[in-house]
Order: sequence, then structure tokens, then C-alpha cells
Amino acid sequence: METIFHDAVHVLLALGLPPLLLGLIAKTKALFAGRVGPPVLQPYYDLIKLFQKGSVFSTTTTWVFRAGPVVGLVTAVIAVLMIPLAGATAPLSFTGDFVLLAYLLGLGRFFTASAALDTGSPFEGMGAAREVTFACLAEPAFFLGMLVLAKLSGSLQLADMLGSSLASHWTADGESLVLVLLSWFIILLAENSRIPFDDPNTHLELTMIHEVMVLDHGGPAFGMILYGAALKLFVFGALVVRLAFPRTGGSPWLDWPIFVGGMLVVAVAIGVVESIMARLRMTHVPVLLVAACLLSGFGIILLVR
Amino acid sequence: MPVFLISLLGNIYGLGYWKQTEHPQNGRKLRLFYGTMTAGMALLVIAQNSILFLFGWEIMALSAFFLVTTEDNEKEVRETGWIYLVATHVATLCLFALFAVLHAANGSFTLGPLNPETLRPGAATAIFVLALVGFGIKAGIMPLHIWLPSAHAMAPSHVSAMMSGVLIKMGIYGLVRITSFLPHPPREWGILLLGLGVASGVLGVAFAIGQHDLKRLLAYHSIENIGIIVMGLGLALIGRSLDRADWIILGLGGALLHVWNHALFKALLFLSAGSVIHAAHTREIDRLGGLAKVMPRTSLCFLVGAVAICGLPPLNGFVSEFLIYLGLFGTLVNGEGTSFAGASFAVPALALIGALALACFVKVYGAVFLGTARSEHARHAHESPPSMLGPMGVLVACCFLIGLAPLLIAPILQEGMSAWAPNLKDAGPRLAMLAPLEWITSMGLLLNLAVLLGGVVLWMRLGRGVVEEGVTWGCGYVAPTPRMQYTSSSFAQMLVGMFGWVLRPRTHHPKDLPLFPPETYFHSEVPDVVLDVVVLPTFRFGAWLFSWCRVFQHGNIQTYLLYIFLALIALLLWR
Amino acid sequence: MVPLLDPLLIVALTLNFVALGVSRIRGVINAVALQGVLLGILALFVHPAIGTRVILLVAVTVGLKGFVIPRYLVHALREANIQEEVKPGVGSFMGSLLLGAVGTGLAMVFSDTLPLAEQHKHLLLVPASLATVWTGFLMLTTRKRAIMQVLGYLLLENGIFMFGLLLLEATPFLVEVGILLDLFTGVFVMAIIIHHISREFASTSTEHLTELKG
Amino acid sequence: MPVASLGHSILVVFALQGPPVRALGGWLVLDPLGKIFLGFVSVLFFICSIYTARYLNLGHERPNRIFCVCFLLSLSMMTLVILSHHLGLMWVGMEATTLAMAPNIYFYHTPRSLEATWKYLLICSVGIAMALFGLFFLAYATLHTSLEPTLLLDDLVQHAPELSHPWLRAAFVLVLVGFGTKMGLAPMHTWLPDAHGEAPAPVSAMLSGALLPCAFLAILRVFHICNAAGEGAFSREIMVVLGLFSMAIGAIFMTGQRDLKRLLAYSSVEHMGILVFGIGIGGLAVFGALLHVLNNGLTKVALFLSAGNIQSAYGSRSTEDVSGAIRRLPITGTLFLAGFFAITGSPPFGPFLSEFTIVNAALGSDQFLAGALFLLLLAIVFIGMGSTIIPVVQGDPPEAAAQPGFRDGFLTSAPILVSLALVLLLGVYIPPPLESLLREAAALLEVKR
Repeated sequence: METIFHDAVHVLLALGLPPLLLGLIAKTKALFAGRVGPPVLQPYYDLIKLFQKGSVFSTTTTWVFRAGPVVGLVTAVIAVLMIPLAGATAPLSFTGDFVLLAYLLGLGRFFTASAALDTGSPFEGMGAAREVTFACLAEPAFFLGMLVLAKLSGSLQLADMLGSSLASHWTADGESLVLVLLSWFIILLAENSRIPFDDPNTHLELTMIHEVMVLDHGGPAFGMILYGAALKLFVFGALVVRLAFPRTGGSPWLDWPIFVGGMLVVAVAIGVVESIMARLRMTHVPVLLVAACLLSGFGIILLVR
Repeated sequence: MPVFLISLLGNIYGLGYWKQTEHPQNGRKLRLFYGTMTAGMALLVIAQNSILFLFGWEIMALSAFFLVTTEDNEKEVRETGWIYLVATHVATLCLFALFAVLHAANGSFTLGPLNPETLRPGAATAIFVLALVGFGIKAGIMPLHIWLPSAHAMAPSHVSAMMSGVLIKMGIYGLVRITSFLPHPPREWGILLLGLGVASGVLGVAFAIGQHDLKRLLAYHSIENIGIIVMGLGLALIGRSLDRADWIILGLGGALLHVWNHALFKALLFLSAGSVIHAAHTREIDRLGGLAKVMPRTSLCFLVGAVAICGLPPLNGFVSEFLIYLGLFGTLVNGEGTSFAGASFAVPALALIGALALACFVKVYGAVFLGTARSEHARHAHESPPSMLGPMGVLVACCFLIGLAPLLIAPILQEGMSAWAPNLKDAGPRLAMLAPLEWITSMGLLLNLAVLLGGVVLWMRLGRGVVEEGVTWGCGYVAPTPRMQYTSSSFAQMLVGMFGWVLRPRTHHPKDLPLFPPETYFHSEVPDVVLDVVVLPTFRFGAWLFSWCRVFQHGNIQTYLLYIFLALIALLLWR
Repeated sequence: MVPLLDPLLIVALTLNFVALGVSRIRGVINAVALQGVLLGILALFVHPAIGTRVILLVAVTVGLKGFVIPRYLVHALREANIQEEVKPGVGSFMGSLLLGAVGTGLAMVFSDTLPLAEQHKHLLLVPASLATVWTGFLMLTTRKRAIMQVLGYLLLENGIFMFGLLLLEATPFLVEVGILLDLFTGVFVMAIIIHHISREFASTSTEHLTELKG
Repeated sequence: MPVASLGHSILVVFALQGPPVRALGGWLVLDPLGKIFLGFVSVLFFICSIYTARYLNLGHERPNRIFCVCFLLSLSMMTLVILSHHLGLMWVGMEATTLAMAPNIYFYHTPRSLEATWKYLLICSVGIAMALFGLFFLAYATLHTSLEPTLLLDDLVQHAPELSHPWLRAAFVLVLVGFGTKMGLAPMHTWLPDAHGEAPAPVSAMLSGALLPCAFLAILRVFHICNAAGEGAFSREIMVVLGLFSMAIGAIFMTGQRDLKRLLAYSSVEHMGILVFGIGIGGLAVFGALLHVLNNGLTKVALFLSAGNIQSAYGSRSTEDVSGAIRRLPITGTLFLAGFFAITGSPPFGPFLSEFTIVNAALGSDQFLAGALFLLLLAIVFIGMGSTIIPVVQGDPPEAAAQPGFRDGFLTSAPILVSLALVLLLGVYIPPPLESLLREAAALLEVKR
């Protein structure tokens, strides 16, 4: 009963919340810029609109081009279902599930990038190149953070690694957790192609990463991509939140709101970062990512010294 | 253990034989040595006696040499074959020494575990080092891999599939066998193996990214995968030195499973590459492109292989890497300090390898099969005959099978492991207990279903809405030409730059462009550092030295007589 | 007979120097031949019991070493119309003479240190043989003419033969004769080769024979 | 000539059946050692003679009479060397073989062959003279201890312990240098490449296959005495050093060698080194060395004969003009390549077994340095030899050689095939009688106190 309830809430939140985050980020940026900005629910409207539209496909493309969005979305959905949201174990949870998590996102990346190359356009090729290149640096950072959590929790299951037991460690090994938190936040920005790595709504294709990959998609396909991106953001956001506030009060009525609140805070934080920082030069991006790796690495070294 | 490996080999050979129909133009010779090579390997794995072992080993190596030099009328093929020959012979000599020491250690030529009492100090180390070098050359562990890339590139495709799939695994097999003989492996060996594995994994894939020759690139990926396998083996060794059954099982299980998987998907990739070359008559990635339209089946096979080799779910590559991940994390969760040191640098390295491999294969797949053709050949390519597609299909099926139902092979792995570490035989956890294989299955199925569902949804939406066809939106540039595409050089530029300190890439592009650059290009190539910087200069120096020594035989008979006299005096004054 | 033995050996030794020092090939040949004869006679003195086989041996030795071989060489010389006058390849006559002297001296000293059997302690035989061997080597290595090398080889053989005199019992007659026969055939074949050489290169200097190297 | 050699072989076969015979009061004895060498030499000779029959008809306008006579003479002399247990007699035989072979080396009557012959003749004669000196020393060693001076092997072995050791040592060194010259041990090997290079193929084959081992046998006889006299350690040490040195010289001169037959000749130098090294290592290695005599001989014959075919097909021996042999002469080329792999000790050929045995003994008896050097040299040899042979065999034949001339015939390829088949057989399976024979011989050489 309990678990069923949890899973139900989990699915609902996981599938419903993400676009809201996008909207919230946009809103925050607008407020900083002194504008009113689009309504918070704007992303939902966009998605609906996109699904209604027809679409244009390039003559150079093959089925791979169409498969890209689908796989991207599906992997994101499954990934979302693997994150323990509010203390309770996720619907899909087993030993070493985080490895699968990482590789699922990898699968999504593979197909999205392939789809981009399928168009044969120089810009999208460029975007794909950058995407995979930066991912190469993000993955190690992610796993280093996982090392820290595994060492602390003594388990290889996200439910325990990010479970409420983590709260006790904040007192003991706080500093390494802070480091991991920082590095994961950086990864979050990078993986979801936010400023300072990428500017989702710039208009100069040469400076884009993720957006430029999906230039040619339109209509439902693009909708899928957008939704997938939102889910991905949700996944990383959830990771960060669980890492930041692992404490759970036991009663679901308390936990879920806390979690949702956390997610909203993260979204706002992203918005703040985006508004106060400028895009990095493409050549400086790897440096920042390496910094993320180093942070997590420090964390693990602090832990085992 | 032999049982396990023979089943494995038999499996691959079956595939191997079907592939013979692939290259009809390579005549009897090819078939003959193909047969002898397989025979040699069979002999090798059933050999319980070191002499027999050497027989099988050398038969395999020599026939491989003849296979590599199938087109020996081309100069570079000859050079390649020669390098391979030297490397393999050095390996064989190492094995001479190895088996001699073994014989000295346990007094017989039968390959069996050594008993700790009679083992003299140092002998074990000597055995380990010799085995590492001898088998490492064959397996292509990083510093010893010099022969591998060009050999794989030059050989006919199904031969390269065989070599990369099975032949180099013989090195691993030997390493596993020998390490299983040593009673108490010190922890350092395991750490050494782990380090070597990491090195060859990362560097292998880094080199691969820089390549343009399709088969050369795949060859470097073999090095990478060997690296992963060696990591697993090292983990297992550490586990044995510290009596941690779970590490042994996860590490060795992962390694053996990866041996199997790599054989499958690498054979698949090489075969698809073969049919690409067959169709487009070039191995240059930058001159291919858009093949997915003309040869859809081949491109599908290659895609499956690529996903598998990147270790992405739901294919087999993921399973073995998953096991190794679990093992490495396991050393961390409740292990001692030293072995932890191994894990902590191996985990991110493995992650890096995975991501790099992904980048590399996105590049290859995109550049070769997607987009539009970059050359006439590629434009007029054609789908290959079913005799070539058949084996690929089988391999694809195997990849999915192992990827979706790893439980099926768990018992065989278990058998192999208990043969390696006898104390596992009775007690100790089973592989199935340690790793949630059933979860992998269910997740894989779920993934496939979901993808299917999503596809259907998209299809329906598209069916509903209006679908038009148009040229690619070139961001304002109209009429995109194929030459505007992102080439593999450009794709890899950033990554190659990151590894520039070891790859030493040679990039060609005009410096200080004028303000409206008339026509520019970017092209980079990555030579094999170890071969060009270390090995060849050494050989040249040796040759120079020897040619200098020739002065002593300059044909003057009086001097010759003097030599005799001097030798006489020297020997008389010996004592 | 010992008092007679040593003077003969002294003569043999001086013949070594003659062979080294003389500039005319004919002279060298004669020197070597004379040495051979001396050796033959020596055999009589070394061995108290003069049996028939010793006599025979002496006869054969003197015959071959003293007459047949020299005749044959001279004949070959005429055949190949080699101009007389030989120059040492290395150094000068003086140099090779000095070397020979040093070698002989060394041989003397060395043979004193050798653990010889009692009855041979005071014999000059061993040092003489060593010195002759040394001379032979000197000739082989310093002379350029092919024929001079043959002569050097002969000297070498003489030296060894001297040593062999100590133990005639050990080597049965048959073997002795076999050895001599081999020696003869060897010289015979060498002479043929020299003949060919002089035909090929219009000279018997081995300087032409340095084609094969490496 | 094949007939004669066949007759000889038949005789030999009968002899091998019988027990050790003693003739002429122990002057001629057929002991296990002798049996091995005798049977082996006659087999080799048979193979070569068959080849020669065709080879001589190949249109050399030279008179073949002298050739055949000398060939048979050398055979009989070798038989004498092998059989004789009287060292003096053995010496006579040895010198005789030297002289008998000389005209055959000069077979082509070219200036180069003339030079080769001259060097061969002079160097070998001087060397063998040294050996005679050594033998006299040996006899003196007996005389010295107031024994009845003798050169009979059996008596010497019998009284070995009483012999005076300084003389014995000196004798051993002299004999080693002397017969070593004939056997082609560095640095006395200088005549060998010239002679092998210039002689007709069958002659070179006989030289390196049979004649050198005979010299080796002679050394073994004296080593036997030393061993029995308890000077084993001393002689072994010297032999190991000489063996390694010869191998090194062989390796050095093989790398980048342009001339096929000279290459093979240097390989003979190397393998003579291996033989001596094996004896020097002792123990199991003696067995290996004796086995290696057979393997090396057979393989060398195969290589030289096929090199002869290649030479007559291309009209040249230098690697500049020869390439793609496997296309020009399919059978010979293949056999040549196989022979190369065999001689470099790759399984499953015979030399692998013997070399592996030697390495095994070396490492097994804690002579690690020697063993390591041995392996290193083997590697260098492989590289050096292969860098010459592989280009010769592979690739496309030059146009010059394309014209129809010499082709693979039955008589020219069958002997090679047979010998290689034998090598392969020896690698896979040693027939029991041969093995027992080898064991006896090895035991004979071991210390019997």
C-alpha cells in the first residue's frame, strides 16, 4: 500500500514536474532582467503546441534521425523512474542501478548525436561533437561522486546511497559531501546545456551545443526532445536535491513537499546562475568540467585518507 | 576452464567459417591458413602440456602471419606482416623462457598449479613477468601493442574479425591460465594489471578517436577492450591475494564475459566494416558517408555493434562492464586500503573509457553511414550479398541474447571461475547472487518496449500531422554541399587536442589565414607513438651497429689467420 | 746422442730465421726443405731404439719434406713464373726477424715453465717446436704471397712434427704416414690453387683475394 | 653417384642394426655417438646426391667426374672420421675431408670461388694443424704420467683421471680451436661464409649439414676425455663462452645480409654455436644438442638446396634481384619459407624441440644469464634472418626473372621436401630407437667416474 502510493506519487511527479522547472528558470531569469517574462507554465503550452504540429524532415535523413528523439525521451523517462525522490525507494531500484542510469543517459546521447549527424549539416555535426566531448569529462566526475556516496553508505543502490542515512554523514564527512555537491551542480549545468556551458536561447548557432543539435527537428519530434531534456534536468536536479537534503521526517506528507520545494529551489538557483554568469568560451568549458572532476576527486581523497 | 573456453571458441569458429564465403577473391591459401589457425587455437586451449601449448601457439601465430600477408604484393602489407612476425616471435621466445622456468619450478611439462613449498622465491615473479610480456604482446596490452593496429587494418576483414575476436584473446587466455597456477599472487601484481588495463583502455580509445582508417580505428578499440578485460583480471587477482571471493567473481566474471562479448561485437563491427570496404572500396572514413541509405542492413548491424562496444544497455557490452563496475565499487564499499587505491582510479577511468568510446563511435557511425556521401565510391556503394549479411545477423542476435539474458551464461562463467580459483568451487557466492542479472534482463526488456512504444507514438503523431520533405536547414546557407559536412577529423579535433600530450597528432591546416580565406582545410592524423618513437629507432640503431661490426670481416686472409692465433692465445690464458 | 741433438735443433732454429729473413722465394723453400731433412734425421737421435719403422719413417719424412715437396714447389714456381723477390706484407724483414727472435725467446721461457716429463726436461726439442710454430704463424700472417703462406704452413707442420717426435710410440706408423701424406696432398692442392690464382690474377699476391667480405 | 650413396646408406643401415663393432683392435668402433652421426650423414648424403644428379645436368659444361669423385671421397673420409676411435686416424680423415671438398668448392672456376677455395684450404689446414698439435699434447699427457703413450680413445678415457691436467687442458683448447676452425666456430669461422657462398648448392649443403657436425664429433671425442678426467667444468665454461660468441657473430652478420647463401652460412655459424653451447650447458642440454645436430643438418640441407633452386631460377643470390620466390617457384619458395621458420626454432619443427630443450636445461640448472643471452640472440637472429628472407619469398618477382627458365622439378624439389618432412617428424615425434640412441650417446658423454 505504502509502496504503491509512493510509486504513484513518484511517477506523477517525475513526469509532471519537469517542464515546470524550465518555466521557473525562465521566470527567474526574466525577473532578474527586470521583465515580466513568460508564465511559469509556458513549457507545457509549448509541448502541447509542438505535438499538434506537423513536421519537416530533411531529405538526407534516415530512420536514425527519427529514432533520436524517441530514444532520448525513453531513456530519460526510465532514468527518472530510477531516482529515489523522497526517501522512498524508486520504482526501479537494484544493486548498481546508478551504473545503468549513467549508461542509459549515454544511450540517449548516442542517438541524439547520431540523429544530429544524420542531417549532414555542419552546425549539427559541430553540436554533436561538443556534446559528446563534454560528456567525456562529465562522466568521470559523476562516478567519482558516486564513489564518495558508495564509500559512505556502504551500498551500491541509489536508494541507500541517497537515502536518509546520508543525513547522518553530513555531520561527519560534510566537507567531501559539499565538494561532491558542487561538482554535481556543475555537471547538472553541463549535461543540461545551461549557461555557462551553453545558452539555450541564444541565436548564434556557432555558440550552441545542445540546441544546435536539434535544429532540424520539428513538431512532435522536437516536442519529445524538449520533454526529454526537461526530464534529464529533473534527474540531475533530483540527484542534487537528495544529496543536499537527505533528511526525511518519515511521514510522506512531509517528505514529498520538502522534495518538491528542493527541486524548485534548484530551479531558481539555476536561473540565478544563468542570469549572473556569462557564457564561457568553448575552449574554457573543459577546464570547468575538469575542475568538477577534481572536486569530486578531492571528496573521495578526503574520505579515505 | 578449457571446457568453457572451447565452447566459446567453437561458437566463434562456427561464425568464422561462415564468413569464408565473404571474400571469394582471396584464394585457397587464405582458406587453408584460416583452417590451420583455428586448429592451432583449438590445440592451444585443450593443451595440458606446455610443448603442445607452444605448438598450438606457434601454428596459430604463423598462420595468422600468412593471413595478414594475404595480399603480400603490396609493400605496406609486407611491412605490417613483418612487424607482426617479429612481435609474435619475441612473444614466443618469452614463452620458451616462461615454460622453461615453469618446468624448473614443478619438474614437469604438464601445465598444473605450482605447489608453494617447492616454489623458489623469484621464480613466481619471473613466471608472472614473462607471462605478462609474452602473452601481453599477443593480447596487445598498451605498450606492447605495436603490431596490432596495422595488422588488423591490413588483413582481410573476416581475418581481422577472427584476429581481434579470438586470436588476441589467446593472450588473455594464457595470462589467465598462468595466473591461476601461481599459489599466492601478491597484491602488487593485481594492481599492476589494473594499471596496465587502465592505461591500454584509455590510451587505446584515445588513439582510436584520432584514426581515419576504419579498420585501424576498430583495431585500437580492440586494445581498449583488452584493457577493460585486463582491469577485470587485475581486480580478480587482487581479490585472490586478499581472499575476497566476491571481487574474484565479479572481476573475473566480468573479464571472461567481456572476452566473449568483445569477440561477438568486434567480429560484428569488422564484418560490417568489411562489407563497407567491399562496397565503397576505401577505408578512409572521411571519404565515406551516407551509406545508411544505400546499405541499410549493414548500417543497422554496425549500429548494433557500436552500441554494444560502447557498453550501452540493452546489449552485451553493458553486462560485462556492469560486472566490472560492481567489482570495483565493491573493493571500495568494504575493502582494505591498498586495493581501494586500485579501485578509485579505475572507476573514473572506466567511465572515461565508456564516454570516449561513445564519442568515437558516434563519430564513426555518423561519418560513415549518416549524412551524405563524400566521394564517388561512397555514392555508388551497394548493399552486400546475404552471404555476408547472414553471419552479421547471427552476431547481432548473440549480442542481444547476452545483453538481455545474461543469466543464461552465468553458470558457464561460474565454472570457468572455479577452475581459476579452486577455493571458489564449493563455498563462495555465485555470480548470480552478487549481480542483479535478472534486473538487467527486465530493464533491457523494458527499455526495448518503451522505445517501441515511443516509436509508435511518434509514428502516429506524424501520421496525424503534415509531413514534408525538405533540404537540411543550413542555418541560412542554402544548398548545402557534402563538403560542408563535419568530417571525422573535425569531429575528433577537440578530443585529440585533449590527449595531445600522448597522441602527438600531426595536424595539417594552413596557418595565418587571410581575411576572406579562399579555401581552407583541417586534417589531423595520429601515428602510433610507441612504434614510431620507441621501437623503430631502436631497431635502426641496432642495424647501424651491426653494419659497423662488418668491418671485422673484410676479406683479408692474413687477418683471419691472426684471429685464429689470438683466439688460441686467449683461450690458453683462460685459466 | 743428446749432445748431437741440440746442435741440430739450433740449426733448425736458425733456419727459421733464414726463412724469415731471406728475400728470395727459392731461398725460403730451401730453408724449409733443409729443416725437413733435419727433422727426419732428428728422429734417429730422439729414439734410442732404432727399429725398422723409425728408419722407414725417417726415410719417408726426409723424402717428402726434404725433396718431393720442395721440388714440387719450385716446379709450381716456374709454372706460375712468379718473379722472385718477396716483401713482407707487414713491417720489414727486420721487423719480422725481431718478432721471430722475441717469439723464440718466449718459447724458451714458456717451455721451461711447462710441466715436462723428466726425460725431456733438458731437451731443446719442445722450445724449438714452439718457436717453429710461432715462426710459421708469423710467416702466415705477415706475408702476402700465397706461396709464402704455403711455406708458412709447412713451417708450422715442422714445428708440430718436432713435438710429435717426443712420442713416436703414441702415433703408429700408419698414422704418421697418413699425416705426412695429408700434408703432401695439402701442399699439392694448394700448389694447384696457386697455379690457378696466378693464372687468374697474373700474380700470386693475396691482395687480390679480398672480394668476399661481410 | 646416387647409387653409390644408396649402397653406403644400406651398409650403414645394417651397421646400425648390429651391436657396437670393434675393428682393427679398437681403432674403428661404432658407438652410439658414431651411430647417430653415421646414419645421419648417410641420409643427408643420399638426399644431396639425388639433388646433385639433377643439378649437374642443369647445363654446367664443367666436367663432373672430379666433382663426383671428390664428393664420394669426402663421404668415405667422413665415415672414417666418425668410425675411428684412434684420434690420429680421425685427424687424418678430417684433413682428408678438407682436401677432398676443396675442388668441389672451386667447381665454378670463377675468381670468387677461387678465393673462397684458397681461404678454405689455408685456414682449415692451419686450424687442423693446431688440432694435431693438440692431439700430440694429449698423447704427451699420457706419456707424462709414465703410461704407455697412446691416442686410442678408449684407453684415454679409461686412464683419464691419471692424465696430467695442464697438458689435458692445453690439448683441449688446441683441439677446440683447431677443429673449431673446421666446425666454423667464431672467430675461426671466417672461411665458412665464403666457401658456403661460392660452392654449388649441394656442396654447401654437405659442408654445413655433415662436415661441420663431423668436426663437432671430433671435439666431442676430446671433450669426452676431458670430462672423464674431471676437467668438465673447465671445458664446459669455455664451450659456453665460445658458443654464445659464435651465435652473436652469426646474428650480427645475418642482419642485413644481402647474399642468400652467405646468410645461410652465418646461420650455420650460429647453429654450431648452439651445439657447443648445449654441450657446455650439460645435463639435458647434451641430449638437446645431439638432437639439434640432426635437426640443423636436415633443415640446412633443405635451405641450401632450395636456395640453389632460387639461384638457378633468378641467376642471382643477392636480395636486390630476388623477390617473390613463392610466386616464381611455388614449391621451392614455400619450402624455403618453411625452412626459415624451422631453422629459427618455431614450433612444430624439430629445431624448436632441441633449442627448447637446451633453454630448458640452461634455466633449469640456474644458468640464467646464459639462458637469457641465448634467447636474446635467438630473437636477434630471427629478426636479422627474416628481414632478408621474407622479402625474398614474398612480393612480386622482378620482370628479369619472369622469363621461363628454371622451374620446379621433381628431382629438385623432392629432396627438399623429404628433408623438411623429416624435420617436421623430428619435431612432432622422435622414434623410440633414435631416442634411445640419443640417450645412450648423451649418457656416454656424461661424466663416468
